Amino acid sequence: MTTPLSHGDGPLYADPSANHAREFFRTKPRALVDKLMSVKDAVTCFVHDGDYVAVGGFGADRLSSAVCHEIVRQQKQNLTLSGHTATHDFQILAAGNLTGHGKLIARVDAAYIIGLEARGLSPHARRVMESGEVESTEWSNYVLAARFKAAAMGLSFLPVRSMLGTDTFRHSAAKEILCPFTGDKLLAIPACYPDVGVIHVHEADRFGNCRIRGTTVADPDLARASKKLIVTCERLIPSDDIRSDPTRTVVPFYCVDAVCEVPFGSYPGNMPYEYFSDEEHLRHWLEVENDPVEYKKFIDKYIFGVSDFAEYLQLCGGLPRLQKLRQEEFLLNRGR
Amino acid sequence: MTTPLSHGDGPLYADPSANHAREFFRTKPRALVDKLMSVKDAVTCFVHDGDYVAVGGFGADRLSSAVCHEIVRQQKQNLTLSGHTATHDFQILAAGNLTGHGKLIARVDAAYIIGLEARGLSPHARRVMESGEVESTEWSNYVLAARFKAAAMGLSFLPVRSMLGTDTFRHSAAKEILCPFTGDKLLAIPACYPDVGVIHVHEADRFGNCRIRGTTVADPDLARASKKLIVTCERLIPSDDIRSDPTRTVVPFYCVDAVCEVPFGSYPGNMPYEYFSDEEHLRHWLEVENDPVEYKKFIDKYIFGVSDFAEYLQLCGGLPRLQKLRQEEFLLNRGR
Amino acid sequence: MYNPMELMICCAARLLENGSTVAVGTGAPCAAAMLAQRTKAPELVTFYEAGGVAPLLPTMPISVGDSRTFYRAVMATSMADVMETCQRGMMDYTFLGGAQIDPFGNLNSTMIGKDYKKPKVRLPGSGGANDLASFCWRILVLTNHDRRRFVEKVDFLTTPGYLTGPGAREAAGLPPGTGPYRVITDLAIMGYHETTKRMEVLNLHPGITLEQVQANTGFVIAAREPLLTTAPPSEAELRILRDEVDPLRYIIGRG
Amino acid sequence: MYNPMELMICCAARLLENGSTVAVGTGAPCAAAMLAQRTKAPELVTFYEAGGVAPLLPTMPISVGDSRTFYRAVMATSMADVMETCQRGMMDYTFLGGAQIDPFGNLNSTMIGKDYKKPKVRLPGSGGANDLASFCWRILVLTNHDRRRFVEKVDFLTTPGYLTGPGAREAAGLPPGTGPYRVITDLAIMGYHETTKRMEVLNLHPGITLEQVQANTGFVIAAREPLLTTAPPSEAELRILRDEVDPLRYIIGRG
Repeated sequence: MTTPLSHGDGPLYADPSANHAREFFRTKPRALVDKLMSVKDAVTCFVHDGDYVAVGGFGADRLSSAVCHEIVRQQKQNLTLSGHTATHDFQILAAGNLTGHGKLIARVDAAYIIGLEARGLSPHARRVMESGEVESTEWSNYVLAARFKAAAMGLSFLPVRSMLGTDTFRHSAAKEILCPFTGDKLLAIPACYPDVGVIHVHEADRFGNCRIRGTTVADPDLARASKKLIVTCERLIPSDDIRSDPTRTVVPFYCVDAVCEVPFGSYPGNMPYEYFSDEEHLRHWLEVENDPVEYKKFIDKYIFGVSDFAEYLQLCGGLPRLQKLRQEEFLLNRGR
Repeated sequence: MTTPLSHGDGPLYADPSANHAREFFRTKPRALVDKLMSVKDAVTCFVHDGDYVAVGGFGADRLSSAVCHEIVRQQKQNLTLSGHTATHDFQILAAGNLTGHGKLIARVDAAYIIGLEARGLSPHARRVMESGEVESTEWSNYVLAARFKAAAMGLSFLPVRSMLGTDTFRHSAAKEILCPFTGDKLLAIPACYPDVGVIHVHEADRFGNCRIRGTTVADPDLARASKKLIVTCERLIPSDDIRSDPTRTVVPFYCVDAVCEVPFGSYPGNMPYEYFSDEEHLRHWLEVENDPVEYKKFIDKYIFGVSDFAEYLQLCGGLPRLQKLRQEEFLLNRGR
Repeated sequence: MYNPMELMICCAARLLENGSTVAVGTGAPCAAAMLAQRTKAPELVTFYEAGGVAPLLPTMPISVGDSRTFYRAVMATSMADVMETCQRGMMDYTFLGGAQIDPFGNLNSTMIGKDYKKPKVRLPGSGGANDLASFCWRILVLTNHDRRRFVEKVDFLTTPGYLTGPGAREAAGLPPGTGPYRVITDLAIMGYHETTKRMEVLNLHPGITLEQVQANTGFVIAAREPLLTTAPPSEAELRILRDEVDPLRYIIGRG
Repeated sequence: MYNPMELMICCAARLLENGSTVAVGTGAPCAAAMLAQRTKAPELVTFYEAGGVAPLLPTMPISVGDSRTFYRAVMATSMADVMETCQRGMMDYTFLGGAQIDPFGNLNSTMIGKDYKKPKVRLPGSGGANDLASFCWRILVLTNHDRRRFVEKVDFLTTPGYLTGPGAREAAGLPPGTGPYRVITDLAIMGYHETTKRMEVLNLHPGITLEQVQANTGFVIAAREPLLTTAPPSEAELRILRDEVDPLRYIIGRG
């Protein structure tokens, strides 16, 4: 190899040290104890100003919207976000920036932010990112998933084969290495142990054993990587149900710090096998962001003006609306 | 760091190059085509003399006994084995050594071999390993699992934190490296891409989409790591069933080269949720190995004397015996 | 009659070989894969980045992770599993896009402007594009053809094409043998020169001239000889596309 | 009355703190964990190397991977998941054994003899022992006490104890703060000296003298002051062990 190995110039926002993480995990409670609480209490107890926060799901799909709203409502400050397929989650959290509530997002590990896939870009999230008040480091979706995986494995780094040769690498905090066996150039990526992880699942028992139907995206690794984990679930189920089919448990209780039962907790996102996304509401949210004054009224109504997620669901049409989305999910509305 | 980095002195039996593996995987068929065949045909087509062979399950638990028998029956030669929790599988395959059928096992990546856990050590497998005719390199169970994982990830190596400081490391082919982020010493382990993987699952469709109930051990990674994969299943199921619940698929069709329906295919091992291990038969097998003459008669009867696994099951007591083991698995025999 | 989007989708569908694998997203690439499966490539296997494998789409997905992407799929797995399947060399094609593309097929989806810390326009970033472009054997780009998009130099190299030219991907450490394959626009189909790795025109769409392509391209673009003309969509292609693939005209309505 | 195996199991069970995690195998360690759960540590969480997490054992497992190890478990997962949970620092205890153990708690389960290529006796190898001894915070050993087993130098260092002494684990790269904790035999309970990391006697079982321990140990072994006497099994412990944990006397029948 004649060219020297290079490294990205971006800042690293999370300590990749496996030894430091082990010291934390040594003290993390392991007993099967009741962790049921409200989203409000969970966010109060487990999300602190300055924390590194990772949100599961895939953008608006199987998103813990309830926790994102509550983080905004409690006006948490100076957070670092993992921008792993962050779509509506980033859009919700960006409501804590440039809206007179201080600065919620201070730093972001960016793989996918400010966009909502085919739905377009979020005007407010763009304003936030273009304002210069948020620092960022670049990554790719797989690499952020692999950074959780490295942490879930109890390591300080993993090798991958992407990002090499690009500006994405240059603005990351990754480093080139050579494979000790083949001499091939690889990218070393630092483990990411978030201070708090947030995931939404189909079913959980009160101890935190979780089931997910459909794609898991990066949630099983994110759950294991996180020092503290908040789980919201569509349905709380008896622990006997969990034990009757342990093959289906994808996140075990000892990763979990809070279990919150939030039916329709992924709204307006899609919850597979439960309800489809509310595209009208998402379109409205995107449109209203064009006008900062209207947008402020919007979040004052939908986030700051309600005390919890159930009230937000009521504002959005309540059960009749959700029933419609359930029919959409199961294609029961076709031909009507 | 003042001490120089060291490396194990053991030979490396499988090419860890991700680039070479990619060239193979580029040509591996991907279409959803019927792969149903007999175990005899699968072993004839996909296991060749000199191959590196990896067997799934955990020793006698969810073991593809049928394929192990067939490999012995076809007198494959000069194989390298992955000795990842190899118990009864190693014991079966060792019947191809020192019994007048040439040398089936030539090399072994040893993490756990010749033992059957609490049941004791296999006298014949010990004779084979103590004869000097089998080369070996030392590893640990997790490290062999992680070597499959590295390959499943499409990498040439992974870092781990075990084996360091021991003779297990000294007799391995691993290498010490420093973490590029923390400077911590780690062990780099080479990816293992077996020529052939063999797994036994609960259900599969004719294309090779597989379901496993209970612990997966290392099978999902082993399946993805293997260049060719033979799947035996307790039950063939319609592909519609697979598509009705895709969350349950743990090995996808594009990893699979042969699908063989072998009811009771893990016998005399335990198949979770199906039948318990036949401890009497396993005890008999261990005992008979004490006398090489008796042992030769035993394998002549049970392996070489039958044409397929179904005949072996008949010799072992057939359905009445298997029904008893099913009752044992479900604890239906308690208090009787 | 057909519109440019319909033609682009047909062109993309024709490139996908039967029995191959493709990592697709939402929109036109998804429509192209669906059309291919209903015409020449019934055994085309589709993968969605969030974990859906070989679904039988009941309708167009809105998100690469929504429940349609694993509707009657053979497997609903993790993003890492899909990406590592690509990293292992099992993915033949991927479809990508971007705000800018340069002569070597490098893509920008991160920002417009000069200062990373104060972008003129902030865009979403790589998403999974960098990974897919690094791992998959052949990169396909489906995009509209205009000078602001086809630029000599991207403001930010988000996703690797041939980087700085021949040998650059391998020198960077990317898996050998991978790289940009085709760019399909509303004007033409482009490939890459075998030795220079620069974009070149392979096919002009019916009624389009090379001059028009050059006028809409922000860098000098050559044509490979013999320069071909794209076959227009067949009646069968159009019927399947309109009746089965996109009956609500979500995608083809944009053409 | 009780036999040595019953005493050993009781000693091991008493060491396991409530609300802690332990990676167990078959046999005596499994019995110890079950006894602990039924006495002072109801919230003890057991893990089995093949993937079983916190099962409600209906009977003793025969294999670390058999279906008992995930009977009514909270999760049936992969070996990598269990091992990486350990590597992440979530596992407090593990039980290990071996054909030989040295003063620093290093274990041999690979071979007896001098030449690796032609062993006098080939043993199974590390299995998961090396991994568990590297990752878990506290290593427990349950074994019979005799001179052939307690040796000055193991023929093959399969599984790390304190290696060559103080600081050696950390210098080798093993996770800091981990290491051998207790050795429980039919004669005594041993710990490790805080600074020298050599094995030392902490408790003598009832009726056993330090001289007996030394006579059955192949290296010089000191005693930590004050040297304690092991409390015999209580009636409650014996009742639970005999009636609930091992009613068929699979394990305690060996004592």
